[in-house]
Amino acid sequence: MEMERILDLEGRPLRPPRLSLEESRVLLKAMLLIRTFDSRALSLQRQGRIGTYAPFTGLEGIQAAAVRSLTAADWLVPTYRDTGAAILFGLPLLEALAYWKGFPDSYRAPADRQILPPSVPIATQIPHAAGIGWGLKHQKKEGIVLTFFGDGATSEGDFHEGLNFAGVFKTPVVFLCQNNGWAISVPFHRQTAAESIAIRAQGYGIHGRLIDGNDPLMVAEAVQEAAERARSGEGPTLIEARTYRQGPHTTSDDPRRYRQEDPLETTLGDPVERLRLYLQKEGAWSAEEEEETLQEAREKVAQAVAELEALPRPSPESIFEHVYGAEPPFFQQQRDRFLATLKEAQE
Amino acid sequence: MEMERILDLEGRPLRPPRLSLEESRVLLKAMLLIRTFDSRALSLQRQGRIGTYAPFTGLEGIQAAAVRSLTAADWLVPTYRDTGAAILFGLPLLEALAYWKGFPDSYRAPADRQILPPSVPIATQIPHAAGIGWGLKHQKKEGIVLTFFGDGATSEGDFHEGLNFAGVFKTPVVFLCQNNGWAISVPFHRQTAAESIAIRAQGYGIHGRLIDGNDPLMVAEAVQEAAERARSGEGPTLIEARTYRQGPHTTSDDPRRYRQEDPLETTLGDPVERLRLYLQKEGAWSAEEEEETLQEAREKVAQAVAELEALPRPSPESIFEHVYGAEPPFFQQQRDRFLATLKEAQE
Amino acid sequence: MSPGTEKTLLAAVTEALDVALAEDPRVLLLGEDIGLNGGVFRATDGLFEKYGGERVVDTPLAESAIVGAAIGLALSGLRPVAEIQFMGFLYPALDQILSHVSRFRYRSRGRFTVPLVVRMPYGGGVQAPELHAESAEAHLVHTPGLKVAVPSTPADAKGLLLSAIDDPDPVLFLEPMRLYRSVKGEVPAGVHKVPLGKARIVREGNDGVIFCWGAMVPPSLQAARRAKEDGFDVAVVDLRTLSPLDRETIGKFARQTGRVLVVHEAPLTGGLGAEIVAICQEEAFWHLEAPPQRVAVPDTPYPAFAVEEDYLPQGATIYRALQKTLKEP
Amino acid sequence: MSPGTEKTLLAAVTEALDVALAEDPRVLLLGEDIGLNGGVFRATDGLFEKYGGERVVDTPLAESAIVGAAIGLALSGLRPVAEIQFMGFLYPALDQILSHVSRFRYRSRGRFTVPLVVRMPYGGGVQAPELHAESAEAHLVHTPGLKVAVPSTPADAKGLLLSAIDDPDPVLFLEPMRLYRSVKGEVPAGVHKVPLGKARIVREGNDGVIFCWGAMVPPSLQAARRAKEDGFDVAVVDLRTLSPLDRETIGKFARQTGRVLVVHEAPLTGGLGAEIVAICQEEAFWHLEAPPQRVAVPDTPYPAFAVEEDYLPQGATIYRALQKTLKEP
Ligand SMILES: Cc1ncc(C[n+]2csc(CCOP(=O)(O)OP(=O)(O)O)c2C)c(N)n1
Ligand SMILES: Cc1ncc(C[n+]2csc(CCOP(=O)(O)OP(=O)(O)O)c2C)c(N)n1
Ligand SMILES: [Mg+2]
Ligand SMILES: [Mg+2]
Repeated sequence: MEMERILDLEGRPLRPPRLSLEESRVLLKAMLLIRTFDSRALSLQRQGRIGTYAPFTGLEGIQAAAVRSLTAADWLVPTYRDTGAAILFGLPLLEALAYWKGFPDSYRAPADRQILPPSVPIATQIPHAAGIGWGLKHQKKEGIVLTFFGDGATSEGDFHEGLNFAGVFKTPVVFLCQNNGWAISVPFHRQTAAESIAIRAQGYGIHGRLIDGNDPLMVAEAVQEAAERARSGEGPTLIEARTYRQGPHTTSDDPRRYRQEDPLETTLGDPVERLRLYLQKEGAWSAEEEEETLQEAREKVAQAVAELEALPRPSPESIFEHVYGAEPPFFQQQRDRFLATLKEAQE
Repeated sequence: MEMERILDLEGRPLRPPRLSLEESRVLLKAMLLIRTFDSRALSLQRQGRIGTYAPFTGLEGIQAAAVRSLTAADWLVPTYRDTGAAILFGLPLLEALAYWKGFPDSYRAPADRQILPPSVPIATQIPHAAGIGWGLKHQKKEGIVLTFFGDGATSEGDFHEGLNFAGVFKTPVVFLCQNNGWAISVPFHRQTAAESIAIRAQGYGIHGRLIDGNDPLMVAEAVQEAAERARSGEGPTLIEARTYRQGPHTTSDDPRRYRQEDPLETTLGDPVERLRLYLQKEGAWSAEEEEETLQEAREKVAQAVAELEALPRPSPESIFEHVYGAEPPFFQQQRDRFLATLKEAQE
Repeated sequence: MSPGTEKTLLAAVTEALDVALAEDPRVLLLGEDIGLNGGVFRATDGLFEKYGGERVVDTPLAESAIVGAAIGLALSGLRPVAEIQFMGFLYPALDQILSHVSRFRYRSRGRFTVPLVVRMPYGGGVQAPELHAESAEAHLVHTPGLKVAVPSTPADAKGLLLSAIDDPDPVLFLEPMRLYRSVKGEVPAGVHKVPLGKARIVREGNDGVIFCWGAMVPPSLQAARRAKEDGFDVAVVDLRTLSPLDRETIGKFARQTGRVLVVHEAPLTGGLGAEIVAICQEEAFWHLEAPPQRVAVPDTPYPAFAVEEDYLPQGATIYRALQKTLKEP
Repeated sequence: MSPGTEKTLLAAVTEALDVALAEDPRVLLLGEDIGLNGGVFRATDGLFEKYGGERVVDTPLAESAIVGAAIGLALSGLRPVAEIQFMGFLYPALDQILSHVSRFRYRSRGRFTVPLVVRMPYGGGVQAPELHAESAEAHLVHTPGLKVAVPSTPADAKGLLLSAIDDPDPVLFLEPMRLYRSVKGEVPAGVHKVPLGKARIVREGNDGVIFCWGAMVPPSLQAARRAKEDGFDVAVVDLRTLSPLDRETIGKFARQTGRVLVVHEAPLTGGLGAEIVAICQEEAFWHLEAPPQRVAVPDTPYPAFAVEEDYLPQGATIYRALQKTLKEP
């Protein structure tokens, strides 16, 4: 399988892109917003103002290009790595930050946005995505599902079972593998002996594509085509987007222990850079615009950070909220006793 | 992927087989032995003399042809469906029958035969096979692993994880899928939207083959080649052997509920029949020989049945045997008390 | 409540599913061999024919995906009822159960909920192959956010299952395989619900109490009847819902009788018997006249079926234990 | 026993693995990121460099296959030590644990055995993301055929781990994440073994006893010290092996003190606390002067980390419970 690409590393189109220049500009702006968020979140973590954080530096192209195909009827099923996608699909910045600060009330999307909380156990969200798609189809509801996962996730049983279900029930789901070459310290060639993940699509009787994930125009087209297939009843698509993990796995990780130079860095470049070069060459992007966009992004993020830090410390009561739809009596009793003891103990 | 075959349905070779006539005769005899066992076990079950039984009628070709490539250094990792393979690799008939009678002491292979107890939870033995192969390779021990599983098993996460491990660690394992077209009542085309299971091999970077499982000569060659690959360090092979489930799933199953005519029956024929036709045409098999072989087989099986029925009812003590390598004190105490109470209660 | 008919527990399960499918278009059944085949025990017999393959759905052989996809179905607005063929085959789905089914409401702060029922036959005594006789309720009860129900009568099978399907939270529904066809009883027609969380008093008594569930109810009753011949009135309480446990009834009977026996067919150590004993401590310490006793299977894997009758608690072994409890000074 | 040095619990784990690799060529480590990266907690730090990639093996990201392949490695004659990155990620491997690891010896009548160790960090208190703070020991203890060990000191970490690797049966080895670096202590050099199945008396006392393990040992000790200020001598027993439980020591201290507290960081219902209370009933009923009490986390999923300190038992909450137990008439 050959990796598909539209823009080369210098941002030169190898064929005419489907996206208009204006669409591409919107895309770049979205990427700059989440890149700003990402780097701010990283520094908040370094300052001890939020907890462990999983950066998506270098994945802005995939995440921004993917969610632009979604509408309000659609579902986003993200992992810990996909904060950028969630934000661009409508998750408030404050909710995203509160999540990484370990606040129970967090990652809450607006009522008109179906964004699941991020899945932490690897690959387990893949059957959920298959099931949501199945449910939408069964109920003849509008809407498709977009789910993200990493290269490491493709080794888990749930990846396999979920994709096989999606194939059998022909569900409207886009399975988007962000193959960043690493699962923490394990390089892709140790994750599997297969040449690609995309090649597995035929093993599930579904459509598969291998694309350059650092080429935002390619991602945008591939996801849009997959979304169209899904919407028109042609079933699921597995897209493998090849990319490169620029930073550490999370802020708890020290990549110097296991990664020296990585050829991917030079063969894939940076998605923001590539799209910017393209737009600049087309005369559709200027340094002033960049500065304006960044300025706006920084303000938005700063505003969210201010709100975050104004939030009161979550109460112990929150521990007991949302366990049951209708609380059994034992549970109420347990809560009351627990909170009373805690209060006594803290006195 | 095209299904490979040597013998057509009338037993005519489409190309010269690798097996000599004498080897093919031995193979047919082996198939007749286990077919005799299988039909006797079925009738024992109908008479209430053993418990639920999973027949392998129609799989004699695969099972007999596969184990002929094994040596004493090798490992057999079977499921409930593979009693025929186990017997031909050396499991005493009595041990096989005692297993289906629910006796704790059963399915015990001779010391020079590495036959694992059959795996009942579907697909869970596949990672074990990968692990044994890895262990043999690690220790530079001679030996390869042969494991069986059905088409249904290929939908389980453990199939995927096990094959991916085998690919990464390049373990000497032959993964043999007996695709009999059904997982109880679920036909293959509802099990997966993929065209074949063999096609998945490339998704694990391993060798894959799609063969006619009712062609014993084809199975023999394919397994032998896979075993040779494994022995020479070339890693695992996934073989999908297409076959047809002639009987019910188990004696508890009533296939009339879900299966009418099945085209597979006519496109694949019967393995015993096909090999017999071949040998007859080659002048290497006679009616007398057939009768002699069957007579011998019936005697062997009858002998085992007689031994089975002479076995004493297993004791309650057996419940407590082989739980631990070194029994903790609580366990000894628990056993003593339990057995005492049981005795009192039964008085 | 309309007048009912005599039915097996199995038929009562089928009837509950039938009612649910008829009453609520959101209900969808999924599992292995539940369609044309009607399930390996025939619990879905006739439902595929009646409601079609879109609502009674055969899935590929993959338990983690059955539960995982059922989560998705529930999130999308449906009321899925998944069947796991035998409780031992819930194990591959435990990750989805422990990591997701039980936590979606919590994690999403009430926004995304999983009103899912997972049904499965459980327990021993029918001469089945390995791993076809598991009693793994303790794992589920120890998982916050799940409910666990176990009927022991046909009426309860129907009533609890309909409550489970209606419940806003995920319910694991364990059907005692041994009672599927061996127990018959009146089953109210139409929509019949038995509330989750309330034990059933099978038999009153002041001299002692047996707490039990599922297939352990009949032998426990047998033991209580034998004790009656010795002059003891022993209550039998069928807990019926294992999560949440009916602490009130457990406490009441422990106080009322002072002598407690718990019976289960899961291994002793870490089994639910321990929890019930602990609850008796907490609710009735000063009333206990003898150490609460646990009758359970020993701490071994479930043995090959030729010895399962010896392994499982029987009327006679329960009676022996009861005698000790009743005669403790 | 050679004189040791002061080490963290984490370093003691590393040292045990180092000793095992050096002493026994059959030992092989496998898991996610345990090679060059040395494990996400650095428990295997330096071992890849010292023993090579054939004996300290990074695997694909697949827990069921890690355990399943480790079974195969063990069957083939090796002594595999698998690392699961966090206890919450044991869940996808539970099928292999419950269906196979615990049953191979039984099923094969002693012929095929699985002398496997599965190590993993467990428990809360380090501000980790969701599912990184699970305490799922009860599931394992309820599984016959498994052993379960939990050290709370560096010396025990080394000694129990070496015993586990040497044991003929599978051992699940739970490492309290919170104590990895917060606890230091003398660790004997070379081969140092602590037998499985024996509790450690952390502190003697006749007025009450706290049974605890893992990261609950330090706050339990703190509570006992505070009780001392009130004039009570409270024993603290670190159970150290959760399966098999040291029934003898539990019974002895229950009888000796009559007042029992169990502390764990798993949810209350169906937690191991219940089993220990039940054992106290069975071994010490007539000696108990107050209802045995359980201090555990409430029956909710593990919450987001901003509230985990409130959620987890602390010295002060344990002390409150202890006061009640000690003052019961
Ligand atoms: C079931 C499970 N196992 C292990 C982990 C620990 N873990 C978190 S992220 C990660 C690597 C994931 O790699 P990949 O799927 O490639 O995604 P990436 O982080 O590179 O985006 C691991 C092992 C986990 N979260 N869940
Ligand atoms: C994990 C698990 N789920 C379900 C079952 C019940 N079951 C036994 S055999 C079977 C079908 C297996 O089909 P296949 O893999 O094609 O093998 P076959 O029996 O056709 O040889 C099922 C569902 C099981 N044994 N294990
Ligand atoms: Mg990755
Ligand atoms: Mg099959």
